[in-house]
Amino acid sequence: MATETMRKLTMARAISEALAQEMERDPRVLVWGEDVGVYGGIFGATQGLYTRFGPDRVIDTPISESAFIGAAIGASAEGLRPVVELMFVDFFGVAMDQIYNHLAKNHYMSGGQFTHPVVLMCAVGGGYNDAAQHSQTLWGLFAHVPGLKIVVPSNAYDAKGLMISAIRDDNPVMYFFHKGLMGLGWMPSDDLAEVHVPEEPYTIPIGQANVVVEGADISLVTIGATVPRAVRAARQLAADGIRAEVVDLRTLVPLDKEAVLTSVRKTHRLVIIDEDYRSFGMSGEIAAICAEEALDFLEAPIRRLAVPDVPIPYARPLEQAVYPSVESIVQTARELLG
Amino acid sequence: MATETMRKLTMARAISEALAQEMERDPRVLVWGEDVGVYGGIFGATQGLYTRFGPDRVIDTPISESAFIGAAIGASAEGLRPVVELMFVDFFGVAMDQIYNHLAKNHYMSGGQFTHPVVLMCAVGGGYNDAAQHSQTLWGLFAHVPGLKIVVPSNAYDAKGLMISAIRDDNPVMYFFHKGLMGLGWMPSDDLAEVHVPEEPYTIPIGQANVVVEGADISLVTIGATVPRAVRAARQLAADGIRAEVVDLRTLVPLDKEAVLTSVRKTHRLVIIDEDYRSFGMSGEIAAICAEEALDFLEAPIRRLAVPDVPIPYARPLEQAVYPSVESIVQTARELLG
Amino acid sequence: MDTQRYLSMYRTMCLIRRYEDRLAEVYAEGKSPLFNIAAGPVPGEMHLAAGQEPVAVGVCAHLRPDDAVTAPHRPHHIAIAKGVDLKRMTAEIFGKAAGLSGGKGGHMHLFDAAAHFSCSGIVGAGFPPAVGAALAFRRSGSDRVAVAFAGEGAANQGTFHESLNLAALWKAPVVFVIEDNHYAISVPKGVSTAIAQNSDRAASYGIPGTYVAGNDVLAVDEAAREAIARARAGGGPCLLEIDTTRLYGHFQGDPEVYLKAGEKEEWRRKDPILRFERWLADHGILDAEGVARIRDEVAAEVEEAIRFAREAPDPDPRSAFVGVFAE
Amino acid sequence: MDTQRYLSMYRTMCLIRRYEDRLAEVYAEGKSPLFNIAAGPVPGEMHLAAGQEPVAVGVCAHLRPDDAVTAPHRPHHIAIAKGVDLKRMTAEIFGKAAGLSGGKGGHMHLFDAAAHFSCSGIVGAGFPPAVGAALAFRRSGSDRVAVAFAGEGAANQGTFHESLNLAALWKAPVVFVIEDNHYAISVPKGVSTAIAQNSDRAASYGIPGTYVAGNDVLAVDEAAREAIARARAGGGPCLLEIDTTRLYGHFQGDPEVYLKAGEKEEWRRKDPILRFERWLADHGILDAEGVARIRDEVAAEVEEAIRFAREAPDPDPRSAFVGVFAE
Ligand SMILES: Cc1ncc(C[n+]2csc(CCOP(=O)(O)OP(=O)(O)O)c2C)c(N)n1
Ligand SMILES: Cc1ncc(C[n+]2csc(CCOP(=O)(O)OP(=O)(O)O)c2C)c(N)n1
Ligand SMILES: [Mg+2]
Ligand SMILES: [Mg+2]
Repeated sequence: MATETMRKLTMARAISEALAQEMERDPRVLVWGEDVGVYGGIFGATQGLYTRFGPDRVIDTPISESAFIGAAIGASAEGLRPVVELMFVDFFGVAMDQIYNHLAKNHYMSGGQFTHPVVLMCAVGGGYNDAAQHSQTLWGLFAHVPGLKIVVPSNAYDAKGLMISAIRDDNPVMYFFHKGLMGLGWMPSDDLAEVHVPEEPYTIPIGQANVVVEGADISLVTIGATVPRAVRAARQLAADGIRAEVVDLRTLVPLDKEAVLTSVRKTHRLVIIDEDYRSFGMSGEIAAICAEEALDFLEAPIRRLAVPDVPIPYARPLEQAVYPSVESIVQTARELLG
Repeated sequence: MATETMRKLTMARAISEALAQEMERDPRVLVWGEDVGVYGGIFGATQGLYTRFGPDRVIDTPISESAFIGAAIGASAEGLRPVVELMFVDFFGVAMDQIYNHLAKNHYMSGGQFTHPVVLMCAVGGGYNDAAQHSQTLWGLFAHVPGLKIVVPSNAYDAKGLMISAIRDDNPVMYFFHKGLMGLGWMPSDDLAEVHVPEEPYTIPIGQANVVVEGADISLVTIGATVPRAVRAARQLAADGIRAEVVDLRTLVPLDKEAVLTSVRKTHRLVIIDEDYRSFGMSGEIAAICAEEALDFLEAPIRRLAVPDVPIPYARPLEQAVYPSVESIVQTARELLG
Repeated sequence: MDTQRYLSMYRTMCLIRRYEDRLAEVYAEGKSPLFNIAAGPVPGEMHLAAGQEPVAVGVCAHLRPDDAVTAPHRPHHIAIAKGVDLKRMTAEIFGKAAGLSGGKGGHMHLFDAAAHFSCSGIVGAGFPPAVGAALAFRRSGSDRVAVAFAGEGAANQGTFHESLNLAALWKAPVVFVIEDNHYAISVPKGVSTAIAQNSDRAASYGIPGTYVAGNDVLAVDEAAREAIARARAGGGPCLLEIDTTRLYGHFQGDPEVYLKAGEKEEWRRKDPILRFERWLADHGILDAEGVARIRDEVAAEVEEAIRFAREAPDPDPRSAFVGVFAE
Repeated sequence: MDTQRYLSMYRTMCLIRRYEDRLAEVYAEGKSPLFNIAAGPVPGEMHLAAGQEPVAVGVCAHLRPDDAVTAPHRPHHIAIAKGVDLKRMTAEIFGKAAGLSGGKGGHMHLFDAAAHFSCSGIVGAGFPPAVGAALAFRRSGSDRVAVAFAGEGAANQGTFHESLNLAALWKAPVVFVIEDNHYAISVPKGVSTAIAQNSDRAASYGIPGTYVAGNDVLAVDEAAREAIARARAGGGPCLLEIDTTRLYGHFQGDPEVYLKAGEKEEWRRKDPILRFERWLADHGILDAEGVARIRDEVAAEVEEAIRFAREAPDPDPRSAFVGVFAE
């Protein structure tokens, strides 16, 4: 248990600390991307690294995502362990071929000869009205194509441990940090994400979900910034006597199926909450797994809360209407139990 | 009913006929892409068009997919109705930003001011050992992002009607033709795809599934080249006295949910067959819809047959191991009813 | 000398400047004491173009309403110079129902079909659509042209290369305009671009390329006149790179730690509006009274737009769920 | 004159030619009477590089095993010249367990870690990884270099532009080699490329660019010597474009309707191997007997590789399901 004197960090600090410690430990770790140097990363993920490690290891790139992400393929094949920042996940479309056809597939296509220890980190999510091209999460899309591990921390503790694991992993890992959890000061951030973070390096296994609230009546399965929202919803539901269980998936690939199934077999009711688009994505996959392997346990239809297949609109009332909220989680859970 | 003398066409011919008829009818319709001119399209989709309409309307492009797909955005905004070929869907990664962030979103982002009547057609699928970068279907990924209609014909009749609908649609339509259905001569093609095609232009509504085999015992829901495979499976199952229903979705966006639900509510059993990657895609979405809206009708767990989240391997025995086959459909259906 | 033309250009520059300065203030509302990007009447990122007026005004002075323009994430100056409706644009930036897109687009996604103006928040994304619009114009036999605006950082995106090559092959009437404000967020041009001037890259496509130095609206006017006339006359695409400066940060809230000492002050000293004002005075086109009148006029126009936007109703939340597809 | 070097280059050219000619035959097995791409011992697409030997051999003559190479969809000549294991490469093309990738990769996805050789079926995709490999080399303080090979069609892909710019900024020891065989499938260079020579595009990145005419291995040898020496010595990247010809279709089964009359015959007449053979004879380096001996040797080597591949066992189907991630 964290004591009063235990150090809390924002998620941004936890990430940059993880990077600094790994760079210290392993000279093969380099960071590159747009504005990762002097600026410290638009979302602060690389804060302090440039001063500490200099321009040879923390490299500002041109706006050439295909080239600098693709460069990580050759660099990792030849001994480096790059951490590359794609500033917003929304920009993936200019570089997707290098990501999904090469970085992700080369290990398999080469029969295991080539490995690509690359972390591709990017900001996801909305909540501050950055509209259709700067507010997406899109993790379902990356989880759909084989060869990429997908990591989405929901708090600073996980952020550090998962980043260290990602860097030490010999596979390409996409590391999604949610802007609304980073604790940036200039952007709203859920304070549930700012938690105790040990100073020393530690790892969290990639592929292990975390039951953040235990409960027996209904499972709330989610990831990223909707984890704290689900926790708040669970607290509200507790006031009604509804014991909701909150499962933080933490990683989508590998997916901790057993954690989901265990929870659903216990609670018999499932709400999936996803900040990505609703259709053909994460929420469908989780539902399908339960329909395959826990059908007889389900006592109510599965419910999904996700962005309703529209581009993220700009205006505040419109944006708020499309994201899952504490209220919509509470209401959906009540309906399912009602 | 088709008579003996009724004309059958290959799917490739049906597509090029649809294009020719629409180009005849509407001078705003242009075709561009790599090798669509003299060559007639690598998969014959534009055969004969160059001779008939000349280089001003059938335009060979450089290997610059972002530029020539993005050009369709501006061209359609200014009155043209381009049909653009992306040779293989596998190449989408070099042009995805233009597709999903602009072509797909501009209508919404502009509050309806801009419309983009663009057909983006591409070849999908494997079965001839073209390996990891030339054998994918990837439709789940495009269906995940809002703003693109997704069309996947399973036979020549549908191919023509859906192409004409796609061209006349004021929205961006991704039109996926499966290489293994095109009737190309130089590549194996399922002869169930070569059917009667009327000479005159006709449309098929985008968003309407087709029950190609009726049955009461189990639903086989699928799309594209696995439709004929499901039909063959249904025939084999019929010999065992199992009446399988085969639902050809025909389009993924809009998705004909009701057709799926109606079938499942009748048969109480569901196998989803998908040539795309298994996880976070079409098969999950269909399963989720049933878990949401037909849970009480399901008498057995949902089953999914799809590419098991590996890149498509090259060697014949490996490739065959990853695609859904008639045998695997039959076997899965038997298991579910066993 | 076409006095009216110069006055009109000056007026548009003043309008842009006033707009950006006022938007900076409006944007700051509700965001203090601690800057909070999500708060206030205008949330989200805000990229202002004060200082870059010569580019937008010098180029758009040669455009007609039926010419097409694609603009990047920093779009206001171009939108205004292209004749986008100021009230509806402002309402859009405020996220209101009366906005150009009913509040769905926002500051980086301004669309005005009437002005043939569109926008993208993705760097380098405006090049290909401009080529396509130009193809449509050429095919229709008209003399309409398309102009793609983008920053110097955007010229290292693959779309730049692909689009210039395609435009050259298609002899498309499109002018590519690179606004060289020396930085892409924090990254100076020398770190992003292997040569000094993107205009030299025109040679890779066999098209003319011109660098316009000095952030000088008259120089831009000259260069754009030639470029656009050539495109209209069927002479095909060309590339202009225009030296300019941004007087605000990359976005509002930018700590600007990356600037060299004195750089910003130098840009301010060389304010292109003040220089143009002096030139107009020197040529007897405008006196102090004229300056004051124009500044008052544009201030009123901006206030009216802001008032319109402030008072406009919020969009119905349900409108978020519709409009993905045209019926 | 380094006789042994020239003989070795000649021998590699002969090996490549023999390989491609025999592969054309093997590929045709089981595919008649009607050509069926999925049938026979080698299914899938097949892009042969006969005629393009000067590029691969002239460049790779200057490479060491520890230098990295990225190759495109037409990779055999480059793989052979780079020293990829011929038997295991052939087994891979046959889809066998003994193949480089155990049959998972195939003809367009040849990988040989020992030879630092990799491959992609996506046009233009090899540029960025080569820049990254070169960065790793520069950082490690070694004098290793990377070479990215691609067709002239690939030079219009955005990755070309982005990668050359990045390589120039990073002073990465990478040589970009464009094989100009005049066609991208059916599209002639003039329809895909707005200028005559991609090598002129080097100026856009402030790096040297050289066009090597004549599909002449000696000229390639010269140009590559300089380019690679410069990169090794810390002189940064450069661009070579090399005139060449492909003697087969784009892929096997290509109807080649797009070729100009007599074009193929002309290419055949100017066969680069025969020309080099004549040069070697003229310089007293090789006589008819030597030619015969080398041709026999390479024929035997190719047959051995094909026999190895034919006789190798199929992969276990279950191997398809593993190996996505490294443990
Ligand atoms: C493809 C893509 N990459 C990165 C970004 C993030 N980004 C937004 S503006 C910007 C800098 C653009 O620089 P420049 O093109 O010079 O335009 P300026 O901001 O200076 O006007 C960057 C990197 C983006 N929006 N799109
Ligand atoms: C991004 C991408 N677009 C299109 C293709 C299809 N394609 C394969 S090879 C080829 C032509 C390549 O031409 P070039 O680069 O000149 O190489 P060559 O085949 O002449 O050796 C095309 C268009 C592809 N593989 N990848
Ligand atoms: Mg700039
Ligand atoms: Mg070529």
